[in-house]
Amino acid sequence: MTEVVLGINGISKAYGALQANNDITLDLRAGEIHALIGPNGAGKSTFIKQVSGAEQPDQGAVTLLGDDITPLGAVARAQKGLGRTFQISSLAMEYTVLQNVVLGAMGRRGRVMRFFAPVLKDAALLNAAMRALERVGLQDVAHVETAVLSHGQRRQLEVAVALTLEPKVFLMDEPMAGLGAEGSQDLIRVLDALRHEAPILLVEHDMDAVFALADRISVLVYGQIIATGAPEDIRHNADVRTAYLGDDA
Amino acid sequence: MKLKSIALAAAMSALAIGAHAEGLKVGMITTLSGGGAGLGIDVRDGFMLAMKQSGRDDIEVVIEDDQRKPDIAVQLADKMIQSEKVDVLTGIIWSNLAMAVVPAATAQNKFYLSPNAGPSALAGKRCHKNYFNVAWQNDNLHEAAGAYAKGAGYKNTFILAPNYPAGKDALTGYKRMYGGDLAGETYTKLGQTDYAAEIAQIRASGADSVFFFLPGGMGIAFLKQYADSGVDLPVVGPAFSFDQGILQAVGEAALGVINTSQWNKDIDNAANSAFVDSFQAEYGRLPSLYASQGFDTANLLISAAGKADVKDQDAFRAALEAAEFDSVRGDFAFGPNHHPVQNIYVREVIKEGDVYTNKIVGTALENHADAYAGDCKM
Amino acid sequence: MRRETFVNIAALAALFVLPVWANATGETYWVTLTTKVVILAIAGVGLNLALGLGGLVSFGHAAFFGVGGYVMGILASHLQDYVPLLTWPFLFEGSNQMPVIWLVALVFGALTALSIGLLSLRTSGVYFIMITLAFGQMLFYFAISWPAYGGEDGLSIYVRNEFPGLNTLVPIEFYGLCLTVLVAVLFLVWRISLSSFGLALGAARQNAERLQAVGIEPFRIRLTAFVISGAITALAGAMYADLNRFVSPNMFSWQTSGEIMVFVILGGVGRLFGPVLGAALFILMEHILGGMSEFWHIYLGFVLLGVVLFARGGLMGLLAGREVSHD
Amino acid sequence: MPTYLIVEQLLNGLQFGVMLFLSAAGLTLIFGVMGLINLAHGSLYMIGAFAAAAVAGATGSFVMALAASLAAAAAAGALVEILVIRRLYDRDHLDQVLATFALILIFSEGTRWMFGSFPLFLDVPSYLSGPVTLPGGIQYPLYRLTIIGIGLAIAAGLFLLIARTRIGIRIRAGEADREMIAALGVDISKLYTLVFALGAALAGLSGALVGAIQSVQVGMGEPVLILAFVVIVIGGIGSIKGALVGSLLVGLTDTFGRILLPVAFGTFMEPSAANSVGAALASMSIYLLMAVVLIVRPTGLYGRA
Repeated sequence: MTEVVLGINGISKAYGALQANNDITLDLRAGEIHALIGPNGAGKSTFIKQVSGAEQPDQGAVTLLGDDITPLGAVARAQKGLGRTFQISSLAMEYTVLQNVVLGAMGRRGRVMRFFAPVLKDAALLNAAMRALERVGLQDVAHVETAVLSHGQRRQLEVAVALTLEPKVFLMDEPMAGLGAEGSQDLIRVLDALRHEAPILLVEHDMDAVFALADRISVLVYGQIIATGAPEDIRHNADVRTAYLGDDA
Repeated sequence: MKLKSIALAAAMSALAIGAHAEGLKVGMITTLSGGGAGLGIDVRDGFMLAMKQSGRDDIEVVIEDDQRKPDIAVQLADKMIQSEKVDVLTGIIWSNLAMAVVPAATAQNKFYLSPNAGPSALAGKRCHKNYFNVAWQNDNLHEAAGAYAKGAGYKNTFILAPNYPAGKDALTGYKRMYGGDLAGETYTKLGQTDYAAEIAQIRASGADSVFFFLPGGMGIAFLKQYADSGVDLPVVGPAFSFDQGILQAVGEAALGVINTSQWNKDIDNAANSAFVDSFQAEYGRLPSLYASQGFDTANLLISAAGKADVKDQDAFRAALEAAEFDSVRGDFAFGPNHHPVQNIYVREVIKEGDVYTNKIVGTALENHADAYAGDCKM
Repeated sequence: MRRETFVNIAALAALFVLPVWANATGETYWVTLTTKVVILAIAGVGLNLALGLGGLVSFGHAAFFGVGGYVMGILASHLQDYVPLLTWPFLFEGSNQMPVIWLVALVFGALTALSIGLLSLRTSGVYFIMITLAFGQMLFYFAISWPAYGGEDGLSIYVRNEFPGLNTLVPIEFYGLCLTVLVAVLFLVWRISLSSFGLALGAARQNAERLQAVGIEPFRIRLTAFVISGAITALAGAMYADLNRFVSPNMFSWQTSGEIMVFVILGGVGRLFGPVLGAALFILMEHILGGMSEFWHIYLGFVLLGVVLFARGGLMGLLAGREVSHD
Repeated sequence: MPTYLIVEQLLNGLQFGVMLFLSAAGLTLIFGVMGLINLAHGSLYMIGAFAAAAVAGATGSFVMALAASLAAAAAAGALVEILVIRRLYDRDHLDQVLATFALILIFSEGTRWMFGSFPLFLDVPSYLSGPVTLPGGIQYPLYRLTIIGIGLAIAAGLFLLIARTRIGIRIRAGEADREMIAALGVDISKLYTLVFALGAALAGLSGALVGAIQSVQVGMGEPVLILAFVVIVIGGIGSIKGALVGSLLVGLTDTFGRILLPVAFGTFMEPSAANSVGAALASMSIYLLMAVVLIVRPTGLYGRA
């Protein structure tokens, strides 16, 4: 059995009377893409917040490479090697594409408190940034202002920034959201290659992408995991079909 | 770009008679905009009235607005000294602005005649041979209030003032002459407008009288609220809260209140009645204390300019020291620290027709000099 | 050349040439007036680092301006009155040397900003605007009622402090010194804006969540920017006090905070030379409109209103167009 | 300190708080609905006071004066909203601060231009002047009791307006989602003008009510503005309930700070110095209160994140 990189052990979160996440347990192992799917309102956003460190679970624990990271906030988790992308592109819109990725490279290397040297003349940072851009195919728009990028390019830039962090695990929140068929195919190729660098916990709506990429799939419904398994198993799981896919099976 | 450059007549008279025909340039820095502009406008109007009456065409006055900001006042002083090349500065209303401007002006060998502010430092340790105060030292009117309270037999006064240097000077000045017990001593926030808590303390303190120094809107608010509270202890204060300009805003609440002043419009002398009449004729309102001070300041300057050339500093200074002009206050003389030695009167607020004003009911201090003259080494 | 660079160079050239010309023609007052512009521009450049780059709308920068002013006032007055400032742990008699005063002002400005920032940066938006205002007001009332250094009367110094090798009493020499400091501060802020820290600070303004996701704590970045900004503004405060040879609680007032903010907005938020243009325009308007009418604040009000409503991006926006990102 | 004095000071604190609430309510309403920081709120307060003083001087009627204050401030508010403010809703707070700062300059000097530099007279009407004796033998000015009454009535009225009326529903809907309410066919710009005029009228009324026992002069609005900001920031911006609680807290803190701090320092300092230091701290007390509240609750007592 391969090593568990990211472990989610029985986390629960309630907002008042609403039990958004209820005793969720799943893990992410080296080299795999583990997808989390579920209908709207199933509690995926809440789940992401607890894994990324934006919110603390009421119960349960999150571990990274065996270390308990539950008490850590988003910044500390990022520093420990959690690389996340956002559902709605969360970029510095006034910056160029290059500046956005350099920001990631800077964070990765802890080269933040430097006040005098122009950051865009730092060869190490620039190289790392350009490498990330090349991987997602954005090298040609490196000097373009982010605000003028197309939606698809922004999604790619999200992934590129996460790449510069050289994380131990990727947490991707609907990276395919809003992409057309062609854009999705490009990004699927990128992610497919990525799993060998670091495993990906993929929260995704796009079923084609999920079934094309995932090694395992977990299904979240009403705050609970109702099934975990290989894509083929999930595809034929009766509970999933009833509860999630809405089939009349 | 000056606000008003008033050459009182054509400058052709430069060839006029005598050694002092060089011309004299006066820079007036005073508060003409924002809160407190009323005081500056009165000083300016009183000053310019005297200038007009003198008919002297060799004295030029440059007027600028300090917005009641000390830094602006300093910069205007720099401008007047550097660009306008004035010989004499005057006009400042507020002590804190005077503290900013006067040392700088005198250090650059200019004369400064104060028409209103008289901070203790400038009367004592930091006095200067070129600095003349034509109004009063800050403590004077408060000392007079203390002397009045003593004479009136008050034994247990409640005193209050804002928590800033002039406020502390006021209470110190009052205590210097008063000598009785204090039922309470309270410092309020500068700019405070609600005095309910202090009035409750006064009511509970068992005081037999109240002394307060709250200039401007603070005094208006205090008096109205005090009158409305039902506390009916006698109130004493310096003239500043009972001046012509703000008395109408206080209204009935001020009636009968005792206050101390070195001037009132009913002081019986020819200069004063002429001043009161001509000021009313010129500006359509009764002159205030500040207008009288502006008027006196100008007349002092004119008297000195008649005797000596300002370029001859020693002679001009001696002419100022002599103070040979008809003050609207009656007798006027300078003490050794160039601050006035003068009578300070007790006034009562009365109503004349529809207008609230003051009448003199007694003299609190005669030929009074200030307490700091001893510290002054010129 | 980019238009903004061209405007910057023109502004700098004007600051070099005009006062020298005024001095040569005997219009010394214009030298003093330009000195005021330069010093207030330094305060604005300080605020612009927090406000423009970092998006921290501080309505309390008068706190730092005032601290700088009082550092000058206290150090110089102790020396002037022969009352040692410190007798323990070492004897310190105060100072009339600008480099010493400036250093102390920088340190105390930074410390003040650190303590205010630690508390107020926990809030954001309107709350941040208001809490910084509250801290400014606290210092204002403290300065008014603290008797040791003059309270509301303030402190005045007989002679302008000294700078080695210069006669600071000569307006043009003092001006040259101030201009040098402005240029140095502009250079520093320019480099900061290009540095790693500057990149992170701009990101903190645009998208704090993004910054967190790359493992950088926005609070730390903002606090650091606030401290540098406070220190620069305090330096300007010390110089302003020296220009007037006087310091008063007025430097702490909320109107002062408002004016520093006006310089930044008038000139162009986040633009390197914005505060320089803003301060120059403001002082010029004060001077010209003030000469036209007692009620000149009305005109000033209309001009400011016009800038906000119709000239977004301030004067720099008008002259050089919208800021374009580049790298 | 005797009990009756404590009770009287409690009343004073309450009364000061209610006065603050009157000026803060409009400010918080405007922020809550339109998300606008209005520094010119103090100017509307001043306009109300000046209108009241002018009308009281001409007619001698205090009721007419109050009506004039409402009308003048509401009219000024509506005018300013239409000409200036509505261009600022989509702007960031920085633009709003600068534009309304400019409005302060225009209003203040404009008022001075119209009414002159001296304070105006406005007094408590004879039927409300003088003290009444309360149970327990406390003498308390009738006018101040009236202010407490009016303030509490306005607070109740605002709660009802927002909770029960159609306009209130629209206001709440507007706070929640501007596009939604526009989609429902409500004329959002009319609603905003209305809310702004309402906030302005409240400010004007409080200026007139307070002006009668303070002083009606140019610049009277700015200290009140700063206090009103302290109040709504403590209470949570946009919350009427927060404004009420915040103003009472500020009123009580300020009143008792002024009385108790000098006494407290008097226990170990000589009286004159204790008074001075106590007063210094008292003048900072409400800002300290605000800082503490924000440090514990960064969005105020009843604020939303």
